[in-house]
Amino acid sequence: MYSEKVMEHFNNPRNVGELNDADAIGETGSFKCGDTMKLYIKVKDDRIEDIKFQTYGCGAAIASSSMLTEMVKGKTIEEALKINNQDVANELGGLPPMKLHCSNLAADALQDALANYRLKQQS
Amino acid sequence: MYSEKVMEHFNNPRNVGELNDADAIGETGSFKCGDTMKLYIKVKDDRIEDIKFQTYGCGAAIASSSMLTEMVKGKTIEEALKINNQDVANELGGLPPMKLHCSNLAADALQDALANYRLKQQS
Amino acid sequence: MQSRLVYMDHGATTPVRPEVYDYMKPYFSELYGNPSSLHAFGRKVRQAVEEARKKTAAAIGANPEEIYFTAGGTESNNIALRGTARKRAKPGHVITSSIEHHAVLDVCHDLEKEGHRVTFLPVDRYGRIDPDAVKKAIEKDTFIISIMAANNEIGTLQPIREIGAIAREYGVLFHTDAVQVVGQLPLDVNTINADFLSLSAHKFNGPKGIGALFMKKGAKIDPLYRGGSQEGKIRPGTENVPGIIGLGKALEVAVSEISEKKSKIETLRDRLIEGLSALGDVVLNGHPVERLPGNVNVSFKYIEGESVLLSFDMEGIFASSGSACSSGSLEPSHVLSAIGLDHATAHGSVRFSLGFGNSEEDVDYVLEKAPPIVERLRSMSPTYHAR
Amino acid sequence: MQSRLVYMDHGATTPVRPEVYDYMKPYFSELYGNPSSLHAFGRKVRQAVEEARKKTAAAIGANPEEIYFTAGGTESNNIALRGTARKRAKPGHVITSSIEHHAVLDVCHDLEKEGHRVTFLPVDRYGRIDPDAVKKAIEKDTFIISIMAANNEIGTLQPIREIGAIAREYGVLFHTDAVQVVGQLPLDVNTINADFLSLSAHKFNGPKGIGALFMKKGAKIDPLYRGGSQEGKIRPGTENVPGIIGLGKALEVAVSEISEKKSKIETLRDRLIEGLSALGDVVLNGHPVERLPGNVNVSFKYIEGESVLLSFDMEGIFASSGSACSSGSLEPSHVLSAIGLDHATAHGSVRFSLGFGNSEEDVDYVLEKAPPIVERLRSMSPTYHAR
Ligand SMILES: Cc1ncc(COP(=O)(O)O)c(C=O)c1O
Ligand SMILES: Cc1ncc(COP(=O)(O)O)c(C=O)c1O
Repeated sequence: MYSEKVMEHFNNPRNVGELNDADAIGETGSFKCGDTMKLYIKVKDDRIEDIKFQTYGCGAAIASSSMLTEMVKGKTIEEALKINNQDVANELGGLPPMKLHCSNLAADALQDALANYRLKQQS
Repeated sequence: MYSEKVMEHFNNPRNVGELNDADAIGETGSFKCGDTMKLYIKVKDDRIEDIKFQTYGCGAAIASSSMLTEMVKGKTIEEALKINNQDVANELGGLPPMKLHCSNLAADALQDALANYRLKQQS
Repeated sequence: MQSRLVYMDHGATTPVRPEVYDYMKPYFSELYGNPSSLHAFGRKVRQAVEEARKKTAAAIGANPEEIYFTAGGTESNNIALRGTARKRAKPGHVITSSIEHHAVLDVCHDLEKEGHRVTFLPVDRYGRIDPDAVKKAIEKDTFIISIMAANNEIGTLQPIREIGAIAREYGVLFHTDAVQVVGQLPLDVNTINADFLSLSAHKFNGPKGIGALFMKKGAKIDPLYRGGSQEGKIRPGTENVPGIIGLGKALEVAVSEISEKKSKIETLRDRLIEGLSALGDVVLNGHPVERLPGNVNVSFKYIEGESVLLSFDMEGIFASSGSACSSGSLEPSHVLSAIGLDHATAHGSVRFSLGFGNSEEDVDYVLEKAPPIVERLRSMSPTYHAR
Repeated sequence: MQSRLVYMDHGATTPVRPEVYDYMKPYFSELYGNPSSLHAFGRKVRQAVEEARKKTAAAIGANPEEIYFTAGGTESNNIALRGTARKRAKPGHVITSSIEHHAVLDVCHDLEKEGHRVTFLPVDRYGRIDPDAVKKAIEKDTFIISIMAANNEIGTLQPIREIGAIAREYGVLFHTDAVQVVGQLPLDVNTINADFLSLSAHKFNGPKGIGALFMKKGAKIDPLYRGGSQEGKIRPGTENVPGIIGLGKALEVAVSEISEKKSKIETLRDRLIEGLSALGDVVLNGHPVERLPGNVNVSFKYIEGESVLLSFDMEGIFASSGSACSSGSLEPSHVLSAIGLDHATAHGSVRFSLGFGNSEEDVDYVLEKAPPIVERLRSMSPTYHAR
C-alpha cells in the first residue's frame, strides 16, 4: 500500500519532538480522520534553522510530517511558503489516493506556523 | 438417482417385444414427457398367460414397463386390475419423485389393455 | 466392466487443470490473508488478486478495472441485466433471444413482472439469431440487448459482432453471455463492442464457483447485493481468493493454447458427428459450421435421450441431455423447441461436449459403443416399429 | 528481522485447516463432475454435496433441506433480507441494530429507498442490544427482525435467544447474521428460534467464497438471482463443489472441538487483554464477558489505529483496525461510534482476533512488542503531551 519511502519515514521519522525556544508553532487537525499535527519552527536570518513536529495520525500522516520537516529545514521562509501537500506526497514517492489528504496536514501546519511567525514579527 | 433394481430392469428388461397373437393391446402416452408404451397381453382361463411391451421413454419408463410385465404375468384379470402405479414404483424400490409419473405409463397401459380385452369379450 | 472412462460433458463443467490447481493451492492454507486487510499478509494476497484480474482482462482485451469477479456465470448475467434495469428511473425495453441460458431468460421473465418489456427474438432452425431482427426490435426505450456468444446446448455461435455494432449504432447497451466461448474461441470485447460480458471459470478448466463480469468503463449499474466495498461494490463479500487466482491462471493457459486446442477439438467433433450420423436416423442439432469446437448435439430418432445417456453411462461414457441445469425438467428444452424440433426428436437429443483431455481413442470408443445401444433401445421402441 | 509471524486477524479470515483441505482436494481435478449431471460421475458428486449439506445442518440443529449454499456471508444476508422483502406485496417494517455488518446495514438502507421502513436499534456502551427495545419496536407490518449473533469488530454477543423468542411471540421472522459465531460457540437454530441464519466458511477454517443460508422449512422468499434450479432456486448457478465440501468438513471439525477450542482461545484472549491493559490508557471495547472467545478490541489512547497496525505489522504481527471491509473508509467505524466512543478513542482501536493455531507464545510475543510500539507513537503524539 505505502511506498518504501513512506514506511522508512514512518519507522524513522526525522525531527520528532518539541522546540522549547520555537519562534512559532503551527497547528492543524483534520476533522475527517481525526489526525492532528503540531509543528515548531526556529527561524534565523529568514531561514528555518530548526524544525520539529508532533503528529497523531496514520502512517501517511506521520511520514508526511517527517518528510515535510526534512524538506523545510534550511529553507528560507519564502521558499517554505511555496511548499504544498502535493510536493510532500511527491517526495514520498506518492501516497494512496485516499491517503492524499493526510499530506495536507503537514503542509497546512507549516503554513500555519509561517503565518504565526509573520504575525509575531509584525506585532 | 435410480435404485439398483431400476437399473437392472432398464438393462435387462423382461418381456420386450410384440405378441402376434395378442388377445388385447393397451397403449398410452404421456403428453408431458413424450413417453409412449404399447402392451400386448395373451389371456387364457382368465389369466394373463403372456405379456410383452414396447416402450419409448426414459430409464424409469422402461424399467416400470419391464417390472409391470413381471408383476402381471400369471395373474388373473381381477388381480391385474388392482395393480396401480404406486405398486410398480414400490416393486422397483422407489423412483425419484419427478420420475413417479413414468410408472403411471405402465399401469395405464395395463388398464387400457384390460379394458380392450373386456370390450372384445363383450362384443 | 468398463474398459474406459470417457468424459464428454465439458459443456456442463470441466476438470481443473493440474497447473491451474498448483497455482491456486498456496492460497488455501498458506497465503490465506484477506485481501482487504491492511497488514503485509493481506497486501500480498491483494497483489495476487490484482495479478489475476490483469490476466483475465488481457484474455478478453479489457482493462483490469473493467473486470469484476463474481461467483459464476449465473451471477454475472444477473448482475448485468438486473443491475442495468435497477439503474433506470422507469421500466424500459430489453432485447434478448429465445435460446438464452436460464440465467438470462429467467431474469428477463422477472423483469417483465417488474414492468419492463422484453422481446425474445426467435432463431432459425440452426439456432442463429438474425442481426436484422435485433435492429428491427429496437425501441425508443430499449436499454440493453443481451445475446449469448454461443448456445450451451446446441453449440450455435451467434453473430455477436454484428449485433454489437447495431447496439453501438443505436446507443443501446450490449451484454453477451460468453460462458461457453471464453477460453474456447478468440474473443475481444472491443471487436464485439460489448458493454458487459459474462464468463465462468469452470467451463475453461478453472474452478467452480468463480466467474467474472466485464463491465466497460463508464457503464453503470445498481448492484444487487450490498455489503463491503470489495469489487467496486459491484459484488461485495470477502473475495474467493483461490477461485480468483484459479480463474486468472486457467484463462491465461486456455487462451495461450486456443488455436491449437480449437483445431484438435474440432477434428474430434467432426469425426464424432460423422460416426454417429452413419447410424441412420440421427440428426445434428445446431449449426453445421458456426458451432462451438467441442459441441456435438444429435437427436437419435425413435428413442429417448435419458435412456441413451444411461446406456452410455453404463459403458463409462458421460454425456448430457440438453443442459445439465434443466435436467430436473420434463419438458424438452426451450432451445430445442425454439429450433423447431418436434417433441419426439427433441426428447431424443444427446449432447457430447468435447474438451481438453479427450482423444481420438475416446471418440472411437463412443462410436464403438453407440450402435448396440441405439439398436437395443430402438428394438424396444413402439415408435420405431411403427415408422 | 522478524523473529516470529503472528496472525491475529481470524475475525477477517482464517486459514483452511489441512484436514479440510485434504478433504476438498479430489473435487478440483478428479471428482469434477457437475452435481446436476445425470451420469454416474455427476451423481457421485451430488452425493458428496448432500453429505456436506447434512454436516452443515447437523452443526446448527437444522434439517438438510433447510440449508442453501451461497457464496458467503454477504450473499446469505442479502438473500434473507431482500428475499423476504421482495416476497411482500407492499413495503413493510424491518428491525435491525445499528451495529450490524454492512451486508445487513446497507441492504436495510437500500430497502428504505424502496419504501420499507427500518428501525436501527441503538446499543449500550458494551454494544448490547436490549431485547425489550426489540419488542417495543415491533409494528403491525414488521416482517423481519435481523440481529447479528456477535459483532465482528468488538466481539459482543447479542441476546439472540431472547430476541428469537420475542420474534416468535409476535409472529415476525427472525434472521441472525451468525458469521462470527458459527464454529466458535455452540449454536442451535431451534434454541434461538431462527427463521434465517447466515454463515461463512472462511471464518471457521473453511475456504473463502462459500457460505450457507439456513432457511426454516416453510419460510418463503423471492430469490434475487434467476437461472438453473440449483439450491432449490434460492441460489442458482453451478455449485461451488469443492467449496461446499470444504464448508461441510470445516464445520464438522470446528463443532467437534468447540468447547476445547473455546476455553483455550478464551484463556489466550484474557491474557492478551490483561497484558495490553497494563500498558495504561488502553480501553477494552465491547463487553467484558459476553464476547467472542477470540476477540480483543482495544483503543490505545492518544495514538491512531493504523499507525499501531503498521508498527505491529513490521514485527510480523497481523491485526486489524475495525473491520477489514471498511478499511477503505476514513470515518471511524459505525460500531465504535454506536457504543459512544469519541472520535479519538475510536481512531485508536485495534482488533486482535485469535483463532486456531494461536499459542501462548504468540500472545507473549505481542505483549513483548506492544510497549515500545505504543511508547514510540505516543512520544510523537501532540495529544499525548497535552493530556
Ligand atoms: C451459456 C451459459 N450461461 C450461463 C451459465 C451459468 O454459469 P454458472 O453455472 O457458472 O453460474 C452456463 C453454464 O451452466 C452456460 O452454459
Ligand atoms: C458479521 C459478519 N457478517 C457478514 C460478513 C460477510 O461475510 P463474507 O465476507 O464471507 O461475505 C462478515 C465478514 O466479513 C461478518 O463478520
